[in-house]
Amino acid sequence: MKLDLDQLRELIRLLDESNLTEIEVEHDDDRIRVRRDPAPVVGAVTSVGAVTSPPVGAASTTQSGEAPAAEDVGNYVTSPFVGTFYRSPSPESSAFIEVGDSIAPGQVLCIVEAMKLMNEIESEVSGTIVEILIESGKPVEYGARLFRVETS
Amino acid sequence: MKLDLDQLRELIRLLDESNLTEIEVEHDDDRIRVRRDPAPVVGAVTSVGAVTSPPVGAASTTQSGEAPAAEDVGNYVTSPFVGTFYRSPSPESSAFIEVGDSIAPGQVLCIVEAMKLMNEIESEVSGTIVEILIESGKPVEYGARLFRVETS
Amino acid sequence: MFEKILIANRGEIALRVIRSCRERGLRTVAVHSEIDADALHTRLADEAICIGPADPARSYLHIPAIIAAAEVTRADAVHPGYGFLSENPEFAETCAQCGLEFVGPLPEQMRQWGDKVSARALAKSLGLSIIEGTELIQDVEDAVKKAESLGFPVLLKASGGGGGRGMHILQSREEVRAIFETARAESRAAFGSDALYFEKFIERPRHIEFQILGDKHGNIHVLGERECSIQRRHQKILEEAPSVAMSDEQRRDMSATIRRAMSDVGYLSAGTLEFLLDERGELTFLEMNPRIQVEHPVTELVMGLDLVAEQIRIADGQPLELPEHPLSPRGHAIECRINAEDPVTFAPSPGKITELHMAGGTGVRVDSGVYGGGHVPPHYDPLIAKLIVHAPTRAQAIAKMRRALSETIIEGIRTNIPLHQRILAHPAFEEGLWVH
Amino acid sequence: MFEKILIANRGEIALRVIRSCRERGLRTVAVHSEIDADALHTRLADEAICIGPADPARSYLHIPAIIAAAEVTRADAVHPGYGFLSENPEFAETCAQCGLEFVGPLPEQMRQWGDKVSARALAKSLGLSIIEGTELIQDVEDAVKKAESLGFPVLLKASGGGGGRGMHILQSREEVRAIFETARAESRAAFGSDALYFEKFIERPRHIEFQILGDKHGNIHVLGERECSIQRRHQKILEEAPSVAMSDEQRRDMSATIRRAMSDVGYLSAGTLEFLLDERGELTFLEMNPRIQVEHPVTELVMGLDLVAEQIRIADGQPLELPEHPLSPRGHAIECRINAEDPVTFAPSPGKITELHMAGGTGVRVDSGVYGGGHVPPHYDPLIAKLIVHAPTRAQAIAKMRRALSETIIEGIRTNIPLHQRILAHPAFEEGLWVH
Repeated sequence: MKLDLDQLRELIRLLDESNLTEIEVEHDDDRIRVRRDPAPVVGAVTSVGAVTSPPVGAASTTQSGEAPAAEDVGNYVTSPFVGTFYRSPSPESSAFIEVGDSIAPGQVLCIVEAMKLMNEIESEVSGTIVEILIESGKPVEYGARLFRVETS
Repeated sequence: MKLDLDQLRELIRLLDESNLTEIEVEHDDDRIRVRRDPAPVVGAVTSVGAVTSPPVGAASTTQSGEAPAAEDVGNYVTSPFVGTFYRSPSPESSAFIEVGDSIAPGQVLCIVEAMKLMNEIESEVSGTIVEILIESGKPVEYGARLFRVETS
Repeated sequence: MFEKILIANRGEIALRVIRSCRERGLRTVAVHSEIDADALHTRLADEAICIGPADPARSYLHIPAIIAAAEVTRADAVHPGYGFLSENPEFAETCAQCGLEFVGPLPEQMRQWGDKVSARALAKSLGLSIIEGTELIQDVEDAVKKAESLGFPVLLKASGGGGGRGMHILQSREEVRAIFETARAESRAAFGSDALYFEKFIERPRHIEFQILGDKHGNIHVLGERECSIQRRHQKILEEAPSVAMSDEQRRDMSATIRRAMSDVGYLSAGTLEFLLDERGELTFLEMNPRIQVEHPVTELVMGLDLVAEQIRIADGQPLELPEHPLSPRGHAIECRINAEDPVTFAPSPGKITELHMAGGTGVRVDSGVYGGGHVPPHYDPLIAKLIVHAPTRAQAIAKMRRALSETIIEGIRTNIPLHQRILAHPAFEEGLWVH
Repeated sequence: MFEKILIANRGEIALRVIRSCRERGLRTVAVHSEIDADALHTRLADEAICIGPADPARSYLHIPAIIAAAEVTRADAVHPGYGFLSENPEFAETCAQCGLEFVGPLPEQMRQWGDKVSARALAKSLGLSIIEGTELIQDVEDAVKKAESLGFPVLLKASGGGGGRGMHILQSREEVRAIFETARAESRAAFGSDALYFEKFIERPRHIEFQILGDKHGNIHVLGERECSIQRRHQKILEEAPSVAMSDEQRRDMSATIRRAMSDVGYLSAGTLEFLLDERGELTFLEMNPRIQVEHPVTELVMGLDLVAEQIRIADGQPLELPEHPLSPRGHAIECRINAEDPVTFAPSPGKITELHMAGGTGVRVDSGVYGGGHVPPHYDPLIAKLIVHAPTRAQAIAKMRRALSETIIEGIRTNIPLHQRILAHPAFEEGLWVH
């Protein structure tokens, strides 16, 4: 192995100047990793191909401040405000949507009640409902994930 | 290995601006990963070429808890205790050693006075005095570097 | 009796409210923006609800989100802290309409005191000396006329302004002509109103404020004064209680006057009457802040009470349980506001706090809103902590604050601690003189 | 007058001493081991000197290094804190020989009180009730005879022991025979002496201690009691002042008795007389600690004084300036010792503190020796901080301590905070009953 020390120094300098703790570069059979502070505790993260998706639903996907774990990657409809989540317009009527249903932009997916107002949440994308993540009648906070969808 | 530093800087900037802790990009056989702040634990950062030297002088080299910078790597005679450093046995006499002098194990290099006792500090190695780091008559703490030596 | 209180704020004041609630067995709900998901108030409240993105207009200032958060958590009352919605009468009204007790004055009281011109008129009618001033100014010619009749130097003020914003010191009719239209446009942009007026400019005034509490049973207590003369660009940075410039007699007289005045209007909850003290020792009313103040801890320390707990008791309909006779200050207290900002340029300095040690030991109180390892987001007030000391004498309090500042370690961001150290080391400050 | 004090200690007590010095304009010198190069006391003292490697025997316990550090920094006096060299009469003597004032009792007083048997005899001669006990035991047969004449259960104690080490509760002559030789060997190994004796074992005693101060002018002050009954394996973990078990009358009587006794021997500096309080309300003398104690802050809060500052004034030859009549405790104070240890296994938990928020707000005092971003080394006492609260009543102090514990964030290491929370939540503790 031939070590390009100048390149390595450059990498170290970059790391030092930044807030990072690690830089890893791999090319062909070469791999360089420089790291600061100590070993990892939280297991790593974004798997290859974790492409950021366009926002879905009335609000953007949650930005919880942490990189999403591999299994969390996907498209979600999130709550645009704090309130109570309802899957149907009234206790007697049936749910707006069920798992497996196709959805289209503008289609009502659920209601979030806040300050006695029933706010209909509409889809902004076309796709299929994969999972319903909140029980009807439960409180939701801003950005709470309501539905997981597979966009088409 | 060819490193695209601009691309790397851009990645670092992206990470710094975000709330993420890691970005990894893979393309063909190239892979770049930058990471921030995942973990605690204690670990040393051993820079290339920072070879640990054998202890020199009456005490070991300082262990300040930080990895020595590249320019600090070398052999030092350190003070084995707190006291006042003297280069000669009395104000009238000449110094035990000067820069450029050869030294041998057991040779007296200086005096550190503590509790009215004059403690002679002897060399444990053979070599040459490269630098005298403390002015005569000044206080020194435990582990303070007194002389830099080139061992032979 | 309240069981759960929602705190419509963040930072040190949110934690301050959590403390008083928790010591009394009240449950707390924190509301937070997305960027505050790991903030101290979010972590330490019994419940936490995300109410919007980092932008305060869409979170901490967004009334429907806060009310909805109170609804889903079944809170009994809302404490607004200071800043954000604390002086917004519509918010107080909305709380009332939704069956939530607002911890603060009545909405009409907030309106009465919120506008500076009507506040001045009200104070005057209640027997408080007000600073010589004019009616609202019509136009630039009217401005010249009014300024001359008042006598230069004059202070041109925006009726809707506050916190030192929207003010200009003018020395001559030429300056009036030069600045008037600009000031009007500024006021319109900043406060949504171009109502301007003049006040007599008092040179080298001390800034003295009196803390009051009123309950729903008509009791008013005046809890002594604070001196807040150390300011930077009209922003307070260091406050103390009592003021070296107030004699016991003057304090007693002023307290009686203020108590009468506030009893007449049936003032509710905590409030602060701000005055200027001129070099002849005259106190003139400046404004009324109908909320808890940043600097309330210095009063708490010298008076030995918990103002936030009293606010909550008052909102809950309980009578004040303070001694009938005015309390006397015990010892001396000083507060330093620690801001995340460059101590020289005063530019905000958000970021991750990599190392943290807040001062401790005897007579030191820390009210902070950050933790070591946490982040200071760039979106909010740079006030990250308050260092407050209490000692038997002012000289001892100064020595203690110097000591407290010297042992405070905050790394990763810059703070104004060096500025405080310069103030505390200033001989004029030590002598209690006016320090610019 | 002293100008510079060297602190021969580390951690929270070193910072505690720095605080009292700095508030009085005294310069401070920290000594530190190599691993403590970035420790809080090293960072916050005016000067810092590395005196040796991490091993305490070669640094904080190494008398020549500490004396040399005082010499090169030209310190006037040495404060030993607690632990390390604080009860070492040779160290105090060496200080005196080198012209350094030792902040503590005279060497002969340290010797008098350091040995438990001679301390018991001295206390008895001074009119203090001592626990029924025996002379030193000759051999196993003598042990059986002495134990039977005292009556089981008995406590077998090492004369040189302390801090709960070197003690065995024995219920029968068989147990005496079984354990005696082992205990003798243990004592020899641990304390360098195999002198053993018996004491009557008091079941479910309260641990009560009285704080005293004596100056070089013959003044002795007794500053009330602390209750330290909450212990784990004879190690105190939570202390309070005053004790619920002491009446005003009993406190007054005991204070007068102790004051007389300590005046007779001319005791110098701070000291603590420890007693057991049995279920009949009798106080029996246990031992005397001739130094500042870990739990001294609870006395400071209820008595309104600074014990470390008084120690320094005393060493400097100044007279005590406390009221002639005994002080009465004001309010109630509780201290929780926060240790870096697993709350279940009690294994030490050193490491880097990644997140830190110490409790703040009214009535909370923090005496800590660590900072967020810093390291807790494995070589020393696991005590990293003391959380101390002061409130008008014991119930309010308990509520405040629960609140303070709930808002303390220490991540990266484990602490005994959950243990304190269990104690504070225990109904028996709330009622002031003896809690095991």
